[in-house]
Amino acid sequence: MKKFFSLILLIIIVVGMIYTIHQIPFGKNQSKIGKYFVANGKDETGAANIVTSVVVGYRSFDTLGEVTVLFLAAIGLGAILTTTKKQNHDIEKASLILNTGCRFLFPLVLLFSAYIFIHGHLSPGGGFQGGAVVASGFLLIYLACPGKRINKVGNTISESVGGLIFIILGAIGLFVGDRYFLANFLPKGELNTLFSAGIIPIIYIALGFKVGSELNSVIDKMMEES
Amino acid sequence: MKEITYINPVLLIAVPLALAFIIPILKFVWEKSIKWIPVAGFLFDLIVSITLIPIVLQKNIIVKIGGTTTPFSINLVVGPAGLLLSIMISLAGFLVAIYALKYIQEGDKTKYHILFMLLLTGAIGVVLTGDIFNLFVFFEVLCISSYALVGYLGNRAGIESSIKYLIQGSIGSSLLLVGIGLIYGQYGTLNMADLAAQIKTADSISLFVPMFFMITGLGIEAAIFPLNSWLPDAHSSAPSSISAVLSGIAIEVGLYAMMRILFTIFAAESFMGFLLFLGVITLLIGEMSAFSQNNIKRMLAYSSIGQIGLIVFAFSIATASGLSGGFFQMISHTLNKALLFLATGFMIYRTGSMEISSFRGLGKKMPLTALFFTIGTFSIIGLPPFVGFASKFLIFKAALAKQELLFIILIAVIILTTVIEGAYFFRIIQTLYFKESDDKSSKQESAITALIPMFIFALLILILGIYPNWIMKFIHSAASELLNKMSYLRSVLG
Amino acid sequence: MDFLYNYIYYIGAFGLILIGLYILLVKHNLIKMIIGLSILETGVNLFIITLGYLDNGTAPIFSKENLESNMMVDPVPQALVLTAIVIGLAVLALALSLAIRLYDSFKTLNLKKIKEQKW
Amino acid sequence: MILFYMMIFAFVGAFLIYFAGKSFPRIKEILAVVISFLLFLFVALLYGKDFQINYHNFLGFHLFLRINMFSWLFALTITFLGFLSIIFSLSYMKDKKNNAFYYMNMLFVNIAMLGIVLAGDLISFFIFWEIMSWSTFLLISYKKGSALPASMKYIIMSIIGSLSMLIGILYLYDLTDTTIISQLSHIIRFINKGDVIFVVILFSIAFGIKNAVIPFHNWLPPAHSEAPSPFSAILSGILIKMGVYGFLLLFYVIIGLDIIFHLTGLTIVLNVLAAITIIFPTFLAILQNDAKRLLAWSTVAQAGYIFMGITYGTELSVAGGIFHFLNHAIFKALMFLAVGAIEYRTKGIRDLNSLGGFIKKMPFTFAAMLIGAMGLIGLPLTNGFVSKWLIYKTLILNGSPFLAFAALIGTWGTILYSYKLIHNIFLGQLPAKFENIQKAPFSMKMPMMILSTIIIFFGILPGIPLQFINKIIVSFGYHPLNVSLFGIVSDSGNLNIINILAATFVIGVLIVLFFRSGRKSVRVDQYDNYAAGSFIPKEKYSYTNSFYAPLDRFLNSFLKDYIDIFYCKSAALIRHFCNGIRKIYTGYVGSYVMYILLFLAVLIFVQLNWSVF
Repeated sequence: MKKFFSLILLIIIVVGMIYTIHQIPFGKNQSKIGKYFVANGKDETGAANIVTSVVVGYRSFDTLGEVTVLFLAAIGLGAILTTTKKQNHDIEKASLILNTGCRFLFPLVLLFSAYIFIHGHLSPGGGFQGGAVVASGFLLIYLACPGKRINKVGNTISESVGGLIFIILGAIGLFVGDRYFLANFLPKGELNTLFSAGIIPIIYIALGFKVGSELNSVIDKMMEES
Repeated sequence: MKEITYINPVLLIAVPLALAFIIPILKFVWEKSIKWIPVAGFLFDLIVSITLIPIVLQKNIIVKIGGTTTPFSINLVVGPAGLLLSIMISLAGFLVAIYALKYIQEGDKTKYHILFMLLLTGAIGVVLTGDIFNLFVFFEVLCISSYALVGYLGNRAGIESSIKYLIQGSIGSSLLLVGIGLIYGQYGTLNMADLAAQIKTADSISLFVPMFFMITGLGIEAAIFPLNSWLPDAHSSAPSSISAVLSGIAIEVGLYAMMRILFTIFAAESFMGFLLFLGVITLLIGEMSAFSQNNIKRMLAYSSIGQIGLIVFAFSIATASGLSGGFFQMISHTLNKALLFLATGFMIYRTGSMEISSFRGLGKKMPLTALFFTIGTFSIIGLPPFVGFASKFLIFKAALAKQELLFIILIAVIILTTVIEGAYFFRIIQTLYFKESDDKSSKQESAITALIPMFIFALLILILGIYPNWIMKFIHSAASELLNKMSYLRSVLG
Repeated sequence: MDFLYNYIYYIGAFGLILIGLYILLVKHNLIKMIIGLSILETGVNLFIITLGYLDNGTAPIFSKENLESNMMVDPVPQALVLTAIVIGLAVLALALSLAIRLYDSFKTLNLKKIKEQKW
Repeated sequence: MILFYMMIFAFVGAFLIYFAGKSFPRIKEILAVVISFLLFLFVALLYGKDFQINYHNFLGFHLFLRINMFSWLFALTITFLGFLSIIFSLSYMKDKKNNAFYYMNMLFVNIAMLGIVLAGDLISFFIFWEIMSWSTFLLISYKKGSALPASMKYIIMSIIGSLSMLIGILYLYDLTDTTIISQLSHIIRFINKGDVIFVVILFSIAFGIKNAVIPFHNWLPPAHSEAPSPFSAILSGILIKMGVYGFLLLFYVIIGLDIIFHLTGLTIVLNVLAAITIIFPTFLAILQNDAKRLLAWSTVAQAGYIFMGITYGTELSVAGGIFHFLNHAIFKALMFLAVGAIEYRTKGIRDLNSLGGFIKKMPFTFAAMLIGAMGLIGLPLTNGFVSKWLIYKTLILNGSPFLAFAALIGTWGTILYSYKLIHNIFLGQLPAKFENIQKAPFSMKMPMMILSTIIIFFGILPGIPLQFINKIIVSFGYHPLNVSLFGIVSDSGNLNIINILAATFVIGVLIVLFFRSGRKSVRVDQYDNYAAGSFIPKEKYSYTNSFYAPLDRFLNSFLKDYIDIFYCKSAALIRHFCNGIRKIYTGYVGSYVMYILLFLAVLIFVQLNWSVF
């Protein structure tokens, strides 16, 4: 009975959505702001990847909030999990092959992640994706070498400094050029080269570090629990 | 025209964020200073917000972020309404941060302070932003930090409430996101003013459906009647300083966001009649549920639901005076409920129990705390000369000015709820002062750092209760800004 | 058939949203509910991405010279979804940590049995 | 601005008492007496003034304080009784801890009442009204224990009343665009009758609750009996008369004679209510065994007389009503103080069945109580006689025999319960445990003495207060009464106290002579009598036990406070209902999710099908 009732409710909701969707032709037009970004993005921000120019350029304030959310998740997770009693599990050691393989892969993963977030303004990718890859590298180590832990101080510092660089870069924008927050005050450079798009790559690098270390601390906390 | 120079309001958000990011480093360098960081941050916000008042009263400040062209980059719109909320948030944040200096003893204190700062920073972001997706992001900052803070103490109640809150809150934000998506798909823009310019008034189903989604999503945080089940659990299980902020700020920010969307984007006049009833029902349910509570924090939480209902009612009158009443009630509720929760926090701390019956004789043991609690109580019931009277007075006046039978009936219901409210609040006063306690231990006044913020709240309640005119000009312009869609459009789009 | 072809993404997105909400409505187990939340979020994200789709469009990256800007898909939904995913991740992490604590305290994850906070 | 400064001074003084009480305990009592006396002096000096001042601007409303003859008389009564009861409190509250709180609230109540009568606009009227409500609440609760439910009842009724008044004020404001009383009285005639009746009903709820008109009386008996006695005096003497003031203000100042008495249905209803308020509480008073509860019911009944006077609407009745307000304030305060003195000496015993024989131990208190009771009954040569005479006269003259009869029944009942009160406390046999009881202290005697004197003084020279009252009713638009120093001259019959005085004197001489002749009788001990050899327990001779037992048995079966029972039942019902409502928060998160989706689905469904929004 309850399931039936639930289904009816959900169907009503979806019917409402379908009625609205009728107003939106599928796959036909670009939106108003989308058109503008595609047309002007590369000139205004200097980033070849328009998604990046939106994420770190036009809507970088969203990104600031997003970083904050991630930061919050790490902090909140820590706050919630601090008060548990630590249980000592005997974790079975991983096999030699896994162990060695992971150690071998780890620097490569980090290198790859660095590539992703440094080239965020040129190709698909960016700070978040790169950060996720960083974290996956650390996750490998955690899984393969029980007992190894990240350097918490270093992790915290990179977490904080990453965020601070973002805000400080934004705040510098208040004093130079057009005087608005998160203004792209550095020279745009030549399109499609590494040193282009002003502050975007710098922010993305900072974000890469920040996201990576935040995910690391999440993983670290979770691993401590298990 | 000469350009007015002002401090960029984006600092209201950026500075607390930067401070929050610094805190983890400070932990290694100078741990003692951490608890002062929120105090400093919100003091800064308070000062900046107040200095902005005269400028904002003349015209809205439009702050561009990440780009210069208006509908394409995010902007902050600092109007009187947003600034009013921002002042309230920073004031409450500042005082509650002082309170927390001594109050927070358990758990990971560093993380508490970070979460607390981000909670209120998210709130400031929500009230100042002029972009619906940005609103969603800051709303999430607010929500996620409150999920974490509700479970901060790590006790059974806290964890249980937190997870329930999280489930409901996440559904809310998903619904909000669907609403934003539906709007974006139709109009191809996310800027509120740009949307408002394209939507003259909500008339077709394709507008109503996203509106319903957004109302439901924001309504969960704003604790409107069927959506508020998380509130009593969360507010009663969080540490009291957080309950003060959640009750005093978070739900009002949710309500503000909802009203901003309803009035500015959709201009849904026809929907207001429904909200009128919803407000009164919320009020009724909240007060009735509070009536027979024995747990004081749960009672206060239910009372918050009631107050929110009253604010919704006031806003839904949809006249300038109704909106003024709503804003005034917001201010008064922030002051009252924050004061009540802060006082309750130390009373619980000293007695070790949340049962009202265990507060017997606290009027003698904690005279000042009990006095402040009494002031908050009187104010929330709406007795003169406290600020709650002024706000209820304005709401009644606005409702009666409509001169319709419907409003007289609704006001009769509101009177009934006030009577119920009086009944349970006066019961606590009697318990505090006129019942003998069992143990004869000596005075145990709250810590001085807790008394100072309580004193300031109580003072504000009294002063604003006697001289409400001092803020009326500001409130009027806030109300007319929220009500007048066209002036908002003109100020943003030029 | 044409209908299905035109609306397949919407159907998928709505289906995911529906499934997520349905799980949240009828399941009692916290982990299942968290999975439901995840599915719901995925559905919403898919829905938003779909909004930006352009028939035969290309990725909005000027990796080569002379790319037609009006043949590129809308970059905005992608940016929004990037944010939404991160937020979803944050919520998920928090939810899981709370689930761990909840299990520590109550020794069960069945939310029907965890009803201390009521009335 | 003098009025404003006076109020500020009083408020600051009240706070000063509280904080002085913390550090210098002796000062607070002196301060309280001095402040209340100064208030009395200020008000007395304001005699004959007529002006109003704008002292504050509250949310766009200009707030006024105003004084004229009408408010002066009330203000004087308030400050005078306030002063006396604070003096009385000096010894009554001496060994109570935390009495700074008591004095502060006592002053708050007095100031608030002063504010009510001095208010020149309805908003400040309301503000002071509410301040009075909550400070009264704190004072009633002061004695803890069973006082708590009593004060709860009071404050709930009070909130209902004051909120309906607020709605009335704002409704009136929407109609007239002003809240200033002097302007309202001009504008009100342009409003249609339906609105006027609506406003009158809303205000009547508020004033009726304060004035304890049936069916709003139920808070009064418990509140009066549980409050500290000096405060009961104020409560009964003047606080509930704020309702009277409100009615006078509403009917005669704001709405005006020529409108209010064209709403005939309304006045008839009010008159009948007044008659009911006279009869039933009187008989309920007879049944009471708690001295203060008896007085409390008596207060309800007497408030009925006043209400009858002011709603009947002839110049005689209005004058009688106002005069009876003044008199009742004096003699009821006196009686409460006397009971308070007994209570103070017996350490809190007010049960009429266990007292008795105090005439020897506390003769002064007896005399005071006797004079008070005489005034209450309305015996000649006391002030109560004159005011009741005015009310009866007008009822009979204007052809309302039923109302007159009701008033008469009320008086009979008054005699019964007054006698019960005096007999059970002072006459009869002294219980053994009270052998060592002492006389009332001076600070209690002094207020009682002053009040008794005034009762006799006004009883012999009713012309003095009636002159003031005359000015008030002239300001209402009536013809002045023809008042001489000793009485009233009217075309339908004169009242001249001189004649009564002479008659009383003659009777008194006769009585003295009669008793002189009977002096030869022998006094015997109470137990020195014949009982046919059987042992009679002492209690048999205690006449105070179940006084009026047959009447009691007769009335008890069908004279209950049904209205109070009704209120309590409905309160319990509401409580039950509230308890049910909160069960929607089931604790199971699945149902919460269901609520959310239900809300969304219903909104969409309704809009899809009917497009209501």
